[in-house]
Amino acid sequence: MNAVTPLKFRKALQTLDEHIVEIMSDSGEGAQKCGQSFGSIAARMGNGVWTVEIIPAEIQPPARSVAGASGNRIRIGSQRVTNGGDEADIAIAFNEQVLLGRVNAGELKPGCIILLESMWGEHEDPKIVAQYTETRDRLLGEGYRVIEVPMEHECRALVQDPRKGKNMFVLGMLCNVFSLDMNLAREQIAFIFGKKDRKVVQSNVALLEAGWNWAEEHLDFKYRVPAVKSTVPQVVINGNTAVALGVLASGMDICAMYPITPATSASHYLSDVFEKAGGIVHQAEDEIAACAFAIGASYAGKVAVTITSGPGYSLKQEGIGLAVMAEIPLVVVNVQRGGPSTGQPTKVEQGDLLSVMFGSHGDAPKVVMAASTIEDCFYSMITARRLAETLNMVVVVLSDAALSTGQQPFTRPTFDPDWLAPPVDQNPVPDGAKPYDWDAVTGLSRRFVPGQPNGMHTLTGLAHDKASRVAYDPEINQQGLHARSLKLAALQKMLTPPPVLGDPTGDLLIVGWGSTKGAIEEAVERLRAEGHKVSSTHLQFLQPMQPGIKEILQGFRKVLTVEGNWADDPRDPLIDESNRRYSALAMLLRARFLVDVDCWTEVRGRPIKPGTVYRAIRERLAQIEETHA
Amino acid sequence: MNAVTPLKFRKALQTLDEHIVEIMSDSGEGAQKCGQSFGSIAARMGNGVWTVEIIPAEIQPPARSVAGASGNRIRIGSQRVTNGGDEADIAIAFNEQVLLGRVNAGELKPGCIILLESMWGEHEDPKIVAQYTETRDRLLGEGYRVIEVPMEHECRALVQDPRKGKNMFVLGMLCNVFSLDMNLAREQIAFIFGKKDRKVVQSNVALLEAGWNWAEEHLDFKYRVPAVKSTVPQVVINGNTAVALGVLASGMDICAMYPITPATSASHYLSDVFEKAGGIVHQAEDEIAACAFAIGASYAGKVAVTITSGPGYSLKQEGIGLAVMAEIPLVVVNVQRGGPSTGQPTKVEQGDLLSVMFGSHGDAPKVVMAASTIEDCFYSMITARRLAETLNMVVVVLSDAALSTGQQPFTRPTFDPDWLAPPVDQNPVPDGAKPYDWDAVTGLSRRFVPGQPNGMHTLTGLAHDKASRVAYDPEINQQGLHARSLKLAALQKMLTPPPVLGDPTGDLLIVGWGSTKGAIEEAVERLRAEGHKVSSTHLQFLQPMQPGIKEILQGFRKVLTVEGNWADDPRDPLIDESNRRYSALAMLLRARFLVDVDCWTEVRGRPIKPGTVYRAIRERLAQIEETHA
Amino acid sequence: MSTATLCLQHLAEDRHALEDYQGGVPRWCKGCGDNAILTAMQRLCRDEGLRPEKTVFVSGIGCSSRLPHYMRTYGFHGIHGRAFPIAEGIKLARPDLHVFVNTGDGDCCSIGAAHWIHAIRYNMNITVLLHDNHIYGLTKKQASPTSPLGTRSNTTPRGSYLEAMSPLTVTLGVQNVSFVAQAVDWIPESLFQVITAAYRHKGFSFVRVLQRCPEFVGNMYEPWVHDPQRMLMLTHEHGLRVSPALSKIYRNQQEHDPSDIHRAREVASSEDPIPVGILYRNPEVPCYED
Amino acid sequence: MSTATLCLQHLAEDRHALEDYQGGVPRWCKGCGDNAILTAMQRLCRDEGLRPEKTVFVSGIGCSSRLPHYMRTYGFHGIHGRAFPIAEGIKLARPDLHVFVNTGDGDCCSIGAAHWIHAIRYNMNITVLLHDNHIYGLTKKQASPTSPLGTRSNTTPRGSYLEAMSPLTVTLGVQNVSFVAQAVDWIPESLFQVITAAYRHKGFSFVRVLQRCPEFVGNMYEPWVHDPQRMLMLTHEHGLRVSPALSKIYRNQQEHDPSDIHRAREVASSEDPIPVGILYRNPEVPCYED
Ligand SMILES: Cc1ncc(C[n+]2csc(CCOP(=O)(O)OP(=O)(O)O)c2C)c(N)n1
Ligand SMILES: Cc1ncc(C[n+]2csc(CCOP(=O)(O)OP(=O)(O)O)c2C)c(N)n1
Ligand code: SF4
Ligand code: SF4
Ligand SMILES: [Mg+2]
Ligand SMILES: [Mg+2]
Repeated sequence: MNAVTPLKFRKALQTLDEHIVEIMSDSGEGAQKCGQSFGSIAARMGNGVWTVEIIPAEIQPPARSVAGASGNRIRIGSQRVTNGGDEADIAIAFNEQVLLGRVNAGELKPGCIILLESMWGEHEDPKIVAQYTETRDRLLGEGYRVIEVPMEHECRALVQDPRKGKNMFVLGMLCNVFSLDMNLAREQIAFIFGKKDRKVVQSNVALLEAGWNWAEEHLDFKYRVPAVKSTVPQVVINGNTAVALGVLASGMDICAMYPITPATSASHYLSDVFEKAGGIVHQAEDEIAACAFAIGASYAGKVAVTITSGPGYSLKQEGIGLAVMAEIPLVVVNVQRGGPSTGQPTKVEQGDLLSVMFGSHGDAPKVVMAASTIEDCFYSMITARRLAETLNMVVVVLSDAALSTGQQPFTRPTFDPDWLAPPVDQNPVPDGAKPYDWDAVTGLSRRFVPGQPNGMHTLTGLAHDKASRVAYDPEINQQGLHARSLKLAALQKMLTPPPVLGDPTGDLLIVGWGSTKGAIEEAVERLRAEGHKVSSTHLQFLQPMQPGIKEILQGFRKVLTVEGNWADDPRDPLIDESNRRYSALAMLLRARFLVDVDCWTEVRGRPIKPGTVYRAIRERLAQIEETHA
Repeated sequence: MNAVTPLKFRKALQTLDEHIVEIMSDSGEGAQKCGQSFGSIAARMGNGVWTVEIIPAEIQPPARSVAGASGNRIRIGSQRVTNGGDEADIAIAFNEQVLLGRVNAGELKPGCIILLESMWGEHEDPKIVAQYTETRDRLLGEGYRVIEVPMEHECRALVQDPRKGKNMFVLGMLCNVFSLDMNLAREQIAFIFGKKDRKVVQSNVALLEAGWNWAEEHLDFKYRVPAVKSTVPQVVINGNTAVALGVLASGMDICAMYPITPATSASHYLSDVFEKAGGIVHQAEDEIAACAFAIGASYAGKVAVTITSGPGYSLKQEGIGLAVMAEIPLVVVNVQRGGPSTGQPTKVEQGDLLSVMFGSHGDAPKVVMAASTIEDCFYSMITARRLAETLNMVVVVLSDAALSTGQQPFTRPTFDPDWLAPPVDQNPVPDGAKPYDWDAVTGLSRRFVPGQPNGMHTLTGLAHDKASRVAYDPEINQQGLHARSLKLAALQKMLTPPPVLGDPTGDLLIVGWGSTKGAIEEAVERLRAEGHKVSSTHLQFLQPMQPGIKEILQGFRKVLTVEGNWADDPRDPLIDESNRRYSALAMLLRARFLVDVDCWTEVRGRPIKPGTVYRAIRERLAQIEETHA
Repeated sequence: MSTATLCLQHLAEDRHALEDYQGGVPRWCKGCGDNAILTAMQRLCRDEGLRPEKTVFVSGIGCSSRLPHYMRTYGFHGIHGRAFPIAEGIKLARPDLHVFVNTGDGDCCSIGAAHWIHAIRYNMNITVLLHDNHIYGLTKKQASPTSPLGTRSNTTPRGSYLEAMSPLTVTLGVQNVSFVAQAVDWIPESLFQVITAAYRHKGFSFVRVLQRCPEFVGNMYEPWVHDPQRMLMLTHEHGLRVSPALSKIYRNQQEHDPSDIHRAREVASSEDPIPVGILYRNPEVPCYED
Repeated sequence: MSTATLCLQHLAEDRHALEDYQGGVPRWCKGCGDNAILTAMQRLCRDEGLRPEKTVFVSGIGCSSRLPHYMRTYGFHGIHGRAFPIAEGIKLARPDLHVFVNTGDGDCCSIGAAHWIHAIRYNMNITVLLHDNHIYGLTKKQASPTSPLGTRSNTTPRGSYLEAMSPLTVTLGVQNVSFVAQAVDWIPESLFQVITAAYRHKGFSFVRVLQRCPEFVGNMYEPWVHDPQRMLMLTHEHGLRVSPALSKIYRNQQEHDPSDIHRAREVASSEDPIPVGILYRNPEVPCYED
């Protein structure tokens, strides 16, 4: 049958700038481990890598189900890779159903190569055989190059339970196809199964080599994605791990949390390292308690962190307001997921910006930052802790489901003692000093910590005077709101303008924040290469906003934000400028700079693709070019 | 001693357009009852009236304390009175300390008349005597006309416990001074003490008359504030009572709440009337439960209401998001108080607009209305219930501490059966109908209610398709957010532009929302009378915004919002356009219409005075007139 | 089912078949105890002849809280921890509806604890099933309040440091408690019996079901599953009646009078053997909605 | 007090006078039971020699929660219902601090119920005073979970329809409970004794103080105040010891062994006579922070 390729041939080694691989299986079959290992090996060879988890909706979805695909997308390149890219160039599937899920979602490039487990064709259950052949033939019909691979059959020769071994066999195939260093592959296996006994390692290495050999014999293609081995040590971790390491590096040693997808894994990692490094993760009874617990710990002299996602953040709104009012330093991480309400727990969205800025009742000014890369997730925590402590303020760091599970290599941070929190001050408070000696210009005041002689006072969430006495005087209330708001201006003066990618002037400026950075910049660079006058800038601080933004906006005919949250579409019959609901950042920019900032957004629960952004920008450019033609 | 006026003289009857009276005592001495009665009598005579409660900070503050003033400000006029006005024209104080509180707060007009209880001058405690004389002399020195009145002494002749009777004696004095109808006064007393036995009524009438006589003999002034008795029946109630009556009139019969100042009294009133009218107030264990309880009740076929204030609203954010996501009709009332955090529980602020609009995580579109008068508090509830049910949406009604305790007469609403909710639909659901048959243009879908045959489905806060099945498909998520957002546009198309007070064009337009309406319009009318080109408009809907606003803004050189929330002051050294934090409405208008809307705000925990607004506008007008001179 | 047929049907007092209560295909792991609870629920609805359209299953968030999706009745899959107040609102607005609550040990005993305590006080006529698998399932293995001391989880890698909370003793400590029972997913007959008694009790009936989670707590209950003598059947004329067939297997039985709250509290404290049956019942406690 | 003197002072193990613990002038109503609790607290600090700067009083919102403002120590007047988690965070971060919690019956048993239950589980070394006046004071008279059946309040104008919840039985129903006691504001001597025992107990010590609120519940406790025989003094060598003087007045005494939890639960259920003393104490329960 013509889908199977002839057995003998000569291979041409094809050199590629980049390639996107997808590996999918039923959950529990280890496609994820395979994908991550593949990514790590490539990274260690010096390739740019970005891996995206393919997560099934259920904990244990039924076998061979379209919605049950579990695995990884790995994008490797010769250069740094900043996002998951567009459609996949090659797919490896452990059964045809999980494959279908990805095909239907439009995740595979038309006509791409598909390596498909062939065992289902000989399954005793005729229904399964029918499903298999039907799907295979449909894909062939649609022009995909389906190559059937007897994975299980090949593995059975080496291990009792081939279902468990397949993934390393596939890893071997990939090493062959992408000409990866087999020694690194063997090290990787040793690393993964290191804890288990040598036998396990050996048999997995055997599977690896079997996969390599099978590919060498049966596949008529072989690629090389040139890599420049970086001279500095690299780490390959996901965004939640980066957050956890950042917490550690920042000197914060108390994390209060309540489990919630997709934020929890950060706390999992912390629970692990804290047990060695000292520090504690407190799993509270709910998010309200987690927030209050962190506030208590911060008040007592530390800076504590609480990590959550949308629904948990909504519950923390009141507690966060207390921290703002009492000027208790606090770091809050919101790993955004699809909303509103329970929404899409495992999917990415950028829907919480405004609720973070405005959600607590009354005027509750706080610092809001957004991490835009995995490396950023790490460094944001260090900045956040310092700002919280310097300003006696709440600092919220926004991450999201894409960053939390995405993996990317970056230069291993070299620890800097300055990152750490200063020791808790227990010296007597100077006579006459007050807990809220608000500086008239900056709103700043010194921090009082329990244990300091001469500093006794009662902190309160009620309106209070400089001595922290409950106050009913109209002027004092005005003064308190004034001081707390001034601190944001004081910080803003210390910030630098956001960098611009591309020329400082042109037809169109794209503005973004958070995890969309990689996709936006890739699209912009592509369009610039095509000669379009488009540039982009990405905001690290959403509140306060960095200086110099107005000047940047003024350099362009049109400004467009690209965001992963909701915005009404002006092409809808009922939507016009008098009722259009703008995306979060677009609204903030319009309000502050009175520039007619437009927005393009998507809430499809998946990372926004560079190609999608590319097309969206193209459309806008066309409009501009014709209006200005 | 020259402060005491000679005993015999001839009085001139002075006719006034309006007058502001303040009555203050230690709490428990009944100044509030006196003030409210005075207001009601005047209202029944046809005067315009606005009463503001003077509330002490503590439940039972120490006697004779500056912060302990309890009482009322009553502003009466020949025309309709829409706010509490500026400084008081006359003050009656049961002791000099509570008086001091008001003087220091700048609530009294310089040199105004003060009727002061004189007993403290002969008190056995020399400290008290000293305090008294010192204060009296200070005030005399400052030019106030202090008239010492032996209230207690006069009352002792008539009752055992003069401390309890004083307030009716003072009421009598006021009836004399303002030439009020003594028969109405007697009726009022009968009404108040009706429940008690006749003796009580009699002795209080005696006190009333004694007060009248004393004033007649000893005071050399007498006023008349002409009144036109209205032909239609009037009610005199405060904003919370109006909300409660509105709930009743709207046909909502379930209110779930958790006590919180200043919202609770609405539920108190409801608990009372529901026991007669049917319906139930459920005091839940907390606000989260109150919100969830109301959601459950609404889901089951009613439209329930939950009433709270800032801190409670923050706790409801997650639940409100669920109602938005599942499209369950729900009415939420937020009686705003001073924030952030516990803030100033008894004081007015307009600080929750943005948290109401954006506070729930993810995109959670809901209708947001603001009541601007006490009458509005009533009708808003009827509108809110209807909108919630027509749109299957959350409708939030904003009130505040000023409206909640302020009293004003308005035409008694004549009940309209159309106000009521339709009966719960229990007919079978037509075949093929889905619980979320989102209309492509309006986003609307029919409501399914448990008990309807053929309508069984499971409602969820997770992303779902038209059949309410949990959905992971990217397009379905996009579709759901789309439909929920469209409903706001659909509503907006049904709204009419806000009316403009004054000319449609001019130098300056004032925009406001909520309880500041009376003060703003009074200031604007005053300035217009002085020939300034200023107009104002007041928004009833904040989300969606009414149509036609852009056209209104365009008619003016400058636009200024006046709000009771925080905005940075551009005159602060660190504040500039790149970091200024605008007030809530100003930000929304700027973002939507790209008009350079400026804002003037105050967060002094008291109703914004027409005079204050007047001066703020004057300042802006001066700037405009010179820049355009 | 067409509208017409439906209406006709309602003229007669209608009976339903099991399928009439079966909704979407359950998405729980193989061997998950939730499946047994679902089956018992569907059987209850059929045997008690509950009209699907008059029945509402309310839940919070968690594996267990997905149960309403698998019933072909009305369902309210709410938010985490808030199933109780939602159910109370439904019941108060519509006393004519049969209201059930399915909740997890995290949903009920952790984030929902305040609502749980107060739901007991309100004593509305609601039937509650606590799917107690001693772990956070949906969020992939974190310790819950009912996790035994030393449970290794993702937030307690070295083992949890708190004794497990007993939902039974807590419930029995709250004023107005009117019905408390315990069952296990692996004895369907008594599970069904207990749930039926709970449904028939007028008031807030709280049933804790020990539910196996093979995915994350593995074979925690295997010793009990395999040694019936480690189960303690609480028998009583007004309580559990163990069938002769079952009695052959579960010989460890004890007469327990559900009206004695002090005894109930003592029995409730026993973790091994595991008591199964009705610990406490007091039909006298007034219902909030009355 | 100048910094210099302070430092000197700390060289020696310093003792403080009562004034050193007295903060602002209390703003409670005349006859409010909170005053008695405040006095007991100040006396405790003095007699146990707690350094003001090492002592933190944490509270939520309510009349009772204002107590920290009247202590000249560190204080954290938090938000409604959240005193427990705030106190836990403080204690975990700074085991060297003496942490007290003052909370009301609404603050603790209503909005704070989940935190209360779990605080008992965590068993951190914190001393808790529940100012139980059976009403919402600060918000002006709404029923609380501990309001007796039939209490007329602004939200229950015809009288409340629920039996009062007993904070004692609830607390005793929670795993890890380590110290439970009851006192009344009108017997200062035993109030002080109980608080002292609570402070000295290593773990989460829960003291319920029956507190009079003349403003809103008027003379609810007058019968007990005037008839000492309606008070039940729980005496024990490891519990309350009633002084001879006091014994003359409170003759209704009963030996109660604080180590017996079942007895404790029974005694806890008694509302008349009112038990005063230590109901339960278990020094063996490990503390979370260790
Ligand atoms: C406010 C909020 N916090 C946290 C979560 C995440 N979450 C979902 S289910 C769950 C706990 C599940 O455990 P349990 O209640 O025992 O149910 P099970 O899955 O074990 O059946 C958590 C923490 C959420 N959905 N919402
Ligand atoms: C989130 C929130 N909800 C409600 C309130 C209003 N509130 C303040 S104190 C209180 C209850 C007071 O009762 P209790 O806890 O018994 O203390 P008490 O005043 O009786 O001492 C309430 C409901 C609040 N401040 N914050
Ligand atoms: S994780 Fe556990 S509880 Fe959840 S479905 Fe799987 S087995 Fe059941
Ligand atoms: S209201 Fe009651 S509790 Fe509050 S201070 Fe007054 S007496 Fe005390
Ligand atoms: Mg569980
Ligand atoms: Mg109380």
